[in-house]
Amino acid sequence: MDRNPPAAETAAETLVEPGAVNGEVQPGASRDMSHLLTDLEMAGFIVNGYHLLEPDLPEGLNERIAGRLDGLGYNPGDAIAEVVPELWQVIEHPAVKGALVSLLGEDFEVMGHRHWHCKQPHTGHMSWHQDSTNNRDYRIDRLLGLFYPTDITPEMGPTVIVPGTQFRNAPTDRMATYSNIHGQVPMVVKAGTFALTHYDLWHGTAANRTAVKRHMIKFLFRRVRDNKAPTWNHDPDVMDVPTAWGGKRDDPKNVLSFGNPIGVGQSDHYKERQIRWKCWNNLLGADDALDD
Amino acid sequence: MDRNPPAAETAAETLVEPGAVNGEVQPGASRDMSHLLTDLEMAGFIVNGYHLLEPDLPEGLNERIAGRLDGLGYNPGDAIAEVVPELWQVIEHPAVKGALVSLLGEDFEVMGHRHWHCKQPHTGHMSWHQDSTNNRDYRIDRLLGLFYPTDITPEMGPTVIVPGTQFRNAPTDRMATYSNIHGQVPMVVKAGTFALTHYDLWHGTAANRTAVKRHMIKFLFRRVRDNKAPTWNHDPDVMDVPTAWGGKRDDPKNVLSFGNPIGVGQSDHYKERQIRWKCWNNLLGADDALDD
Amino acid sequence: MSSTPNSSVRQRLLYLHARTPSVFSEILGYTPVEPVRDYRAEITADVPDWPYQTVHDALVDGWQIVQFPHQQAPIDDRDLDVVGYEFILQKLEEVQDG
Amino acid sequence: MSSTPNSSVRQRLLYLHARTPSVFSEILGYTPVEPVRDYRAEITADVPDWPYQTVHDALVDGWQIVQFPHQQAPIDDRDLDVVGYEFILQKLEEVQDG
Repeated sequence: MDRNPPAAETAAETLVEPGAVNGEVQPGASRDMSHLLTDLEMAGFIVNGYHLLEPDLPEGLNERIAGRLDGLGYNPGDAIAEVVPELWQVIEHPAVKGALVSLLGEDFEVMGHRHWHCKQPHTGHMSWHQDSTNNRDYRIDRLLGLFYPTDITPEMGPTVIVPGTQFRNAPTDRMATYSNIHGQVPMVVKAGTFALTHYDLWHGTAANRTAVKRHMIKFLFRRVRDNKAPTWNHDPDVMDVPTAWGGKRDDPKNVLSFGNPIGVGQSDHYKERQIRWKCWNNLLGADDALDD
Repeated sequence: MDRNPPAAETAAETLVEPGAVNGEVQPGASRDMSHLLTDLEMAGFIVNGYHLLEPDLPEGLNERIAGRLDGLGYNPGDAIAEVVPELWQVIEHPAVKGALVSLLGEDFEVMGHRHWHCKQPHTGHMSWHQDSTNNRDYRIDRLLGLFYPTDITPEMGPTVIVPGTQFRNAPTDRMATYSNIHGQVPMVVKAGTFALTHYDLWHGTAANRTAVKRHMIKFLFRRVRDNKAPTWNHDPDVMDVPTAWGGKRDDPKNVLSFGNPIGVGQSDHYKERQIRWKCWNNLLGADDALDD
Repeated sequence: MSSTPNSSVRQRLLYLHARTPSVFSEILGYTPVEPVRDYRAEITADVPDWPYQTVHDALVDGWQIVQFPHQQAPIDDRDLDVVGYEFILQKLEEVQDG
Repeated sequence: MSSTPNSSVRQRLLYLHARTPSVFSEILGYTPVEPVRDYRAEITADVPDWPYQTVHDALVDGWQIVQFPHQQAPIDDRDLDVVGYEFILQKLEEVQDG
């Protein structure tokens, strides 16, 4: 085990090294449709680049995890789930698994990298970044899972994400002149929240102005292969609705076409729309039919 | 039907969505040469990116269309031609069809998207834009049709276009710092005018400083296949004229070579000329002979 | 932090799009930006007379160029992009809102 | 070269990321940089009200643009890069530390 010194929020890095992934491949999940995402949730993820889950975890689990982390005198790096084995109950919760199957396919992989992000009391903000080099693709092939075992207040240094930034060719250096961005979303969440975010989504951290440690455990998941068919709770007729040129836009088709979470300009909006439809078609397993 | 609230000139959007086009393919138009464009008109379109038609519509048709639009309390989006079925008499007028056959081939398609642009009284200008992402190509493959059922005065908020901008790699964002441009043309037109514009032509709208609504109905047309032969009223000998180095330039060859509607610089002019000749040759059906 | 007493000096802007990167070439686009509330540069149906024919004319009238067109931008002698070459000029002047 | 006697004038900066290259388009990003010791621009969980909705609003308030977004940067109408178009503005003012 790799015993790291206690760390404030260290530069959030993910080492992507071919062959070094000691992940566990998930056996084909049973098709318990009740935990799969809906078309609307899938469309929302494609547009926003994140999805929040509040799995009904066993009584006391959050407190046990938070307690262990509060008492942990070093950062075990990738071994955090061995040091705090209760974390597996989160990863293996049917709601978490259902969302992962929906987004990454039935044989998604839990990658070997994970990290306890302990935001120490009275520490400053962390700028916008991606965890590695820009990985831009219209496919959904890699996700971060952010687990918060305690309630997170705005003062505790929440992760902050910028919805819809996941398709941008914008390596971390290019985010350096930004602070607050219109439409950014702080992860001010309830204990037990599991946030799935697109790997390329812009994220940062507000300052922790409190006297308590803010815990977040980050997991990394990846798609193993392209879909041949939808792996979520898909209605084949879902797109048979009128285009809402100015009307109600709360169905998957119109969310994909008109969603604009941070209010970007027309050119960007049209470009996003094209990428979203490519992503959606790829997830449907219809990619063969498209030329790229 | 999708009932939208009344809209001022909404962001002019075209949803481009594979497989979702519910267009009607036109049966091969009869070759009534009298309604086809001439070589000079074709050359003018290639240079300027627009062509104005004043079809002889049935007595009272414009007034009936304008009256219906004046009384319409919502924007039906793509369904405007169902709500105002008289519009089909415009689209199917031999002069309109002849121009469309000339520019887009005999089996051109009337696409499913159309939109009533009602410019409300006392509303501001709309900046230069294209209706979707830049679609640049030397081929003529998509046209907008703008129908004005009333006389349009300069004060009523006419559409304004910039001739010759259709071949530019200039997405909407790149037009954002421009207001008036040398050679721009306001669509100050007579009732019943049908303006065909290249899809990528820069266009905007002046402010409506009057107390009346300005109506424009936009249609979208597309080419289905490349020409194998000219589909307009073509004279095979039309290019057998001398090059007018400084002389009279009102024949198709010299219009294509020397036309410079907004007075761009030499480099741009030469580049435009090359694209125009590629376009012309493509329309002749001679594209096989070219390597692209 | 206190602002200076001379707070009424504002930056007037003028976007000129010239035929070439030379200040002596004719302008194809003329867009003034006045730093007063509710001002908007807008497309008009009646095109007014422009006071300058070239960027140089504007220099003569006291405008200062604060951004020049970028000659080192990628260029392809077959490709066309925007109309003209963008010069951005300023005048720093005492301006009061209407 | 001697420094000016008026050495307390400092450059305040304001990074504004606008929806389009037009100064009239809404801003999507607002990042002030104050030239005082220990100042840091930071991401906050409670997003404050921004005093300006557009770059033009900042011009009206006396800010001056010192860098405009580069219109001639390579562009591909299928590719997305950063959020908004970056304008950098300044005010030159007498500023005291703490």
